[in-house]
Amino acid sequence: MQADIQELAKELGLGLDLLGCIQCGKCTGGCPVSITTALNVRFLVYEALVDALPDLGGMEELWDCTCCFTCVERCPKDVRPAELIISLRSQLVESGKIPGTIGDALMSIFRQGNPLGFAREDRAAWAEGLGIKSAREGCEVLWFVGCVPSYDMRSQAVAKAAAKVFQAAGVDFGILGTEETCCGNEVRRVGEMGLFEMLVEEGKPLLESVGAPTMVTTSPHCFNTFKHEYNLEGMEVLHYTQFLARLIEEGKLTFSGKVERVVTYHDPCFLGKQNHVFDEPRAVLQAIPGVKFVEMDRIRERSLCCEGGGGRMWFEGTNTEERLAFQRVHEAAETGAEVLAVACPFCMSMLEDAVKVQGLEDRLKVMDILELVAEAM
Amino acid sequence: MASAKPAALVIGAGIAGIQAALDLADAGFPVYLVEREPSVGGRMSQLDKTFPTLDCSSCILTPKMVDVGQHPNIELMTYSEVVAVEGEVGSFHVTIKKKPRYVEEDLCKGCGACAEACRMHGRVIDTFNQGLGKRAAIYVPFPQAVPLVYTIDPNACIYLTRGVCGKTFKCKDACPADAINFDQKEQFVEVDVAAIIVATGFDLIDPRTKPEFGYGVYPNVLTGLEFERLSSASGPTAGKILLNGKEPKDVVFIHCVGSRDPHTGVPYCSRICCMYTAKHAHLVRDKLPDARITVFYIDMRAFGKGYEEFYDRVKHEGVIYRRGEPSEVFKRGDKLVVRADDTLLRRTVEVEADLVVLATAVVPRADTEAVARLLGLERTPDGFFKEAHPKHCPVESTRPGVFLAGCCQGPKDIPDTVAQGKAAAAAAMGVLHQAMGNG
Amino acid sequence: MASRPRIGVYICHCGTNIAATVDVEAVTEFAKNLPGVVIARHYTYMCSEPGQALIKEDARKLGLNRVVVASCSPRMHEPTFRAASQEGGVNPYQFEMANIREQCSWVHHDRDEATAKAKALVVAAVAKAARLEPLEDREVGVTPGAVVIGGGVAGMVAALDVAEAGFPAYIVEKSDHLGGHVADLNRTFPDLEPVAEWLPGLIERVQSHPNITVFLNAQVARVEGYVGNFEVTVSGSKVSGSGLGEPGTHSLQVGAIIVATGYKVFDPHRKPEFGYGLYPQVITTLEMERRLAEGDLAVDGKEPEHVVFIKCVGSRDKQLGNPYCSRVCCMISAKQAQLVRQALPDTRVTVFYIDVRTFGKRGEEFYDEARRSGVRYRRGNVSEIYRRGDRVVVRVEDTFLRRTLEVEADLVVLAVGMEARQDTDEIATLLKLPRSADGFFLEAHPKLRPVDTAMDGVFLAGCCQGPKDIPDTIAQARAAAASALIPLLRGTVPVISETAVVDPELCAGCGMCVEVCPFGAPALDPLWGVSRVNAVLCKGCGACAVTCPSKAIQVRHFRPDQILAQVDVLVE
Amino acid sequence: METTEFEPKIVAFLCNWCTYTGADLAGTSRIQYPPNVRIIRLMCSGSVDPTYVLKALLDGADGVLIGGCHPGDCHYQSGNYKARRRIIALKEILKQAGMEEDRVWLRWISASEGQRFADTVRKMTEFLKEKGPNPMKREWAV
Repeated sequence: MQADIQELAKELGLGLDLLGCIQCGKCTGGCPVSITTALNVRFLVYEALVDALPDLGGMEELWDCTCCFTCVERCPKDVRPAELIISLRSQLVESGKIPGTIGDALMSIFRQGNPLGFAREDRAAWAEGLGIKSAREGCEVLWFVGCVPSYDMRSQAVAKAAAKVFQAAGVDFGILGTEETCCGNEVRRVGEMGLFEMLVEEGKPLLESVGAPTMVTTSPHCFNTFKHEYNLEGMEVLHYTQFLARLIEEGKLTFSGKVERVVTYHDPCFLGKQNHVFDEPRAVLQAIPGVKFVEMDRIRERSLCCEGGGGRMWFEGTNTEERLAFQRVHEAAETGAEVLAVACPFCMSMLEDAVKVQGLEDRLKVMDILELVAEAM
Repeated sequence: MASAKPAALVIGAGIAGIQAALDLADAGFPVYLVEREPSVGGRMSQLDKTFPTLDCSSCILTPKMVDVGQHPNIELMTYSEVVAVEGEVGSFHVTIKKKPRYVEEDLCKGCGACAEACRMHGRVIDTFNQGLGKRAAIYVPFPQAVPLVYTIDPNACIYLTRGVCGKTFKCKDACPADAINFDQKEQFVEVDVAAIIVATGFDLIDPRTKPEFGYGVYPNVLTGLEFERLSSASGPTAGKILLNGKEPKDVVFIHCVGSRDPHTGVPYCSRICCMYTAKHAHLVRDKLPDARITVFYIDMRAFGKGYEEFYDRVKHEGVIYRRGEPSEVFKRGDKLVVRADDTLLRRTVEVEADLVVLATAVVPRADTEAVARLLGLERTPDGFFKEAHPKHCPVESTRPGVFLAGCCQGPKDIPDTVAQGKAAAAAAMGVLHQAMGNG
Repeated sequence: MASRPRIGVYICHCGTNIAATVDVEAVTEFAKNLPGVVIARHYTYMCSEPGQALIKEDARKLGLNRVVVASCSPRMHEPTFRAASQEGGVNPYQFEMANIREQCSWVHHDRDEATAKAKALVVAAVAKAARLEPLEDREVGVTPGAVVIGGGVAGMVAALDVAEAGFPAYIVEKSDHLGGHVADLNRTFPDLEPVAEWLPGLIERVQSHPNITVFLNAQVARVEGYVGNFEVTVSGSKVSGSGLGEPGTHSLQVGAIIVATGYKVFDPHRKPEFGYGLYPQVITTLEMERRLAEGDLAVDGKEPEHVVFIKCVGSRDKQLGNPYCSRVCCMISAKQAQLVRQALPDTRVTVFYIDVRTFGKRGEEFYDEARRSGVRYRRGNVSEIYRRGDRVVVRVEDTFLRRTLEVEADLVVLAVGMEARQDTDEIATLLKLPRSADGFFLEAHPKLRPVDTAMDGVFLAGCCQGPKDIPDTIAQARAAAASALIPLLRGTVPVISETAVVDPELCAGCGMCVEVCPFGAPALDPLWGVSRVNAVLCKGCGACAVTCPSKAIQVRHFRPDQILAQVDVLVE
Repeated sequence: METTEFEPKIVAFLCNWCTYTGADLAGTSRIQYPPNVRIIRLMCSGSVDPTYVLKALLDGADGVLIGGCHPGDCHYQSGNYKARRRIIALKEILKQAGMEEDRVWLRWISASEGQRFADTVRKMTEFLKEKGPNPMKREWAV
């Protein structure tokens, strides 16, 4: 029954407003995967409304949703359609009907505090010798590094760049080291509400105990969940692009070098569409001496999703056609940019793969904004 | 009447005519308000609640009805018809036929003893209640009627149809005021007016013209207006939604029955059905919290002030809106089945129902052609009276000095009808002003 | 002074509106034993003729001198029952109402609680009624004439009706010309009549009418007075036979004010997904009007192969705070789509819609004609627009096909909705006009008083009250004129009787009431040294009564003992 | 405990033009709220005499709500500003006399804010339930 699904969503703490839907299709029309997969969220809402939902078990396309929330952002009736998908996923999780790779990631988070299958003890290995203090010693800024930057080799470079930049700007910061545990943003979005609750229960007191007035995250995904779903007290949550923009404005971050390159920027969904942080990343890029900043066509509210969110890092998707990231790197290349700047570890991974597969390595390099900033120090 | 100024004639005392008459009378002009039914009030008096505020219809209408009955500048002529109009703008000469009520208006106290006594008590189809109840041959259409005077239905009264009613007139014996007078004859009254406002209202299409919906075959297929009476506190079930004494569990509403349908001769949109159906769905939800309510629609036309918001509210009350115009209604066991292509599901669905309510099209009154001839008016292809210009002269008719108010010009909801009634009054005020020699 | 109270109490069922939640019989029985109550009854509809007859008959037979009706809000039926009381020989001001519907049966579910509350409200009403004194109805003369704020179609039509009935009408238009938004249109639906064929004529009728004065580049600077006698100060230029006069200040004495300030066109920059302002191919319906008028539909010098219309831009949108339908966009799109087909028969035209709302007279037929002319209607709310080569791509789900499409187009027309004008705040403040939740001006009653406002003598015309097409605007403008003409034609208006009055025995002549009154009603009598109230100026707000240190000045009908009597019984 | 059963009595002085109409709108919109409030209609919030409020509190009201038009919207130009000044002064006096000034609420609620009216009554009822019965009752004082 429609009422049951609405009730379930409410219990899960989701703002889904199923009954407000007028079936206009704005959600599906904007859904990045609606052309390449069978997922049609507008139709799912309709099936839920008229009690015609089929057996969910066979609906593999439910895992195609990247949780970019374009549908939520655009729905004129504030229905929050993506949250229906999350509700339905939670039912599948309950009954154990989830793709194996997602199951593995969840198990790894439960056991090791990260989805990548690495050991908890190794979480801070990347930081050795960099002179980064433990947040436990007390700090102004708690830097939440995140799982991918902690373990993934490519992203570790970004983490190191961050450390360099923060230090240069004289920021009093610390990290949680091996105590740091997955934020659970994707956990919640794949519908594993129990595990997410557990992460919040353990994470919230840990983060608050640091006593830092500010937390800065490397990933927009961590930023999103901390900001909206942790209800952290006495702590302002910032994405690093916001933090850097502030440092630049306050004159604390200055550049001695130059980056003589043409750069374009890809808005991460969890930073842009979902949190409306559009200007700060651009301000940071434009502050870097030498950078010639160019824009692609589909930016800001109309940015194209890289398909890395909502659990898609761990699930290939049913898509048989071209990946959106492929399209995206061509768009970037067409602007004449040499660097496609990103501000999210997932975007980094998806877009860098795409550059390789599309044979654009000679023309286009994917770099995190942090790396460009570090290069100009 | 109190005033010596030039007078206006208003034909039809539904809300459009009532509003026009009150505005003219309040401005000091004498008004003849002619209504063919025994009471003023028109369609609005048959409604239960009104959208989107859910004000009860009689709560907001009754005081206006009382006002026209008591206004010193209004001469109210109910149970009367205009039979001739001569002259031109500024000096119309109008003949009005007063039909015999067989009850003296100034004697009747409206006590109802006659109806209790009538041999036909409980045996005559109650048209005000859309045939859902029975009344006597002597009746008032509804308890708040203005004037509260009984009328003998000449087609139902045993004496008037057969010339004899037992040994003695039961009604006459029962009347404490000695108001009943079978010797009444029709009377003709002639009046001079400077302007005329036509507010003759509308009819609803007979849903039997759409036989696929089974109206007239299945007693639990009702029209929207029948539903209003069923839901109304003053209706035959005292406001309880009961069919054969049972509460329906599954209720289905069907939009556009006849409307937007050149096939039935109604190519236009009836403008009110989307919203009154939303209101009906709300009323069912209010009275039967567990009912399963489905509305089949083609386009949801919630265009007025606060309407889209009301539609949103009704959806939040758990009313299921399905896009598709049902193709047929049939019976399966105890239940009706509504068969439709759900065009969003892209599947033909069968929805079971205990009650099906048809949102029937608003059509011109059956006698529109006769009235047009009588008043010298033209009609638009849809059959309604033609305005002088659809855009900038929406209340002027094609005959100078004759103005249009309300649904006789085309379907309208109540606020638009009231606005148009007032607009017609404003137009008439100009004519009346000129007629005072100020032109 | 006041006679011994003989009170009749009447409890209304309001069908089932009250009776379903409140035990009306229990309340009636309860009321019978209240002090001063001679009779208590309940009835289905107290506002009906038989309901009112109950009051009249009881009043005469039992010699009632006070009446209490417990039913709906006094804002609804106080005049009705005051009149009924008067006909029964009871002074209409010795009537009191208990609001047991809007403020009881409709807001509470629990029958016991609602009944208890209804009883309390009845006690309070009875307590107040017992202390009410008889008052006289009062009337004042009316200054003939009306000010119409706004010179669009609504304002002009309303002014003409006022003028035709023989009264001066003053149009105060903000811009430098009459005609409003309609002047920007090319042709109107559903007849496709060129605006140029009728609007200039209307403007000419207005400008040449001996009873109409037009002010351009003008604003209302100040409003004083009340229904029947307003003084409106206008700053702007008066139009006379010789043209536009010098800017200046004009003081207008009128009996009524019609507000016809119109609407604001939605700014599509607020829907960033459409790329308006970014892509030259994306325009609004208003810009399309101009292009159609100029016969120039080319984009980059080329005839468009595909023109797409997008509806509901800025309407039916909760996220933007515009939950309402703008009422005209479906017809405007149908019109423009047809005109494109006529002008460029080889051009494909697609309209994307959610619901087609062609409800007006000849509206559905017009929609039919649009489809027959080859305009393709597809159901789906466009989600975004982006560039592909020289063209733009419209990304949308066709909800019938159940497929997301990337439709290439050369011209995209956004059917922008209507919004309330925020620059009317000043007028709203001057006239004390409340707004409804959607931002448009609030009418006195959505059903039966669609052009009246909370302010007596101030009326609404056209889209300032909510979106409307031209015929509906004209009908409403004329309706506003009818409302304004009533006091003008009558020559008098009733004014409140519940004014302040001074007890000279108690008045110490301190003058605090004179200072506090915003209307200049009280003044110190130089001879006696006490305050006196000019009842014509007094509006009964009660500011003086609270301020008076010796409680010498009080407002009739809201005297302290009358209020405290209610407090007394309500907290018991 | 007695407090769980306690149903506070609220006396509301509402201005005719805004808040009273807003309360009516809550009714026509069928927005439910606790039945603890008893409304007295006045023409303007500026005519609420502090003695009315005191009398209500001393006679046993657990809370007093004064409702007026939003700043700038007063039907009588400035009555609501006068009310605000007066109620602030009254609350100050209550405080100094050791009485609970937070039992007196002044709120701006317009004619179109039916929901806000209902919410205000709900919040005030909950607040007073939490707070317990009014100790200033005359019976207690005498």
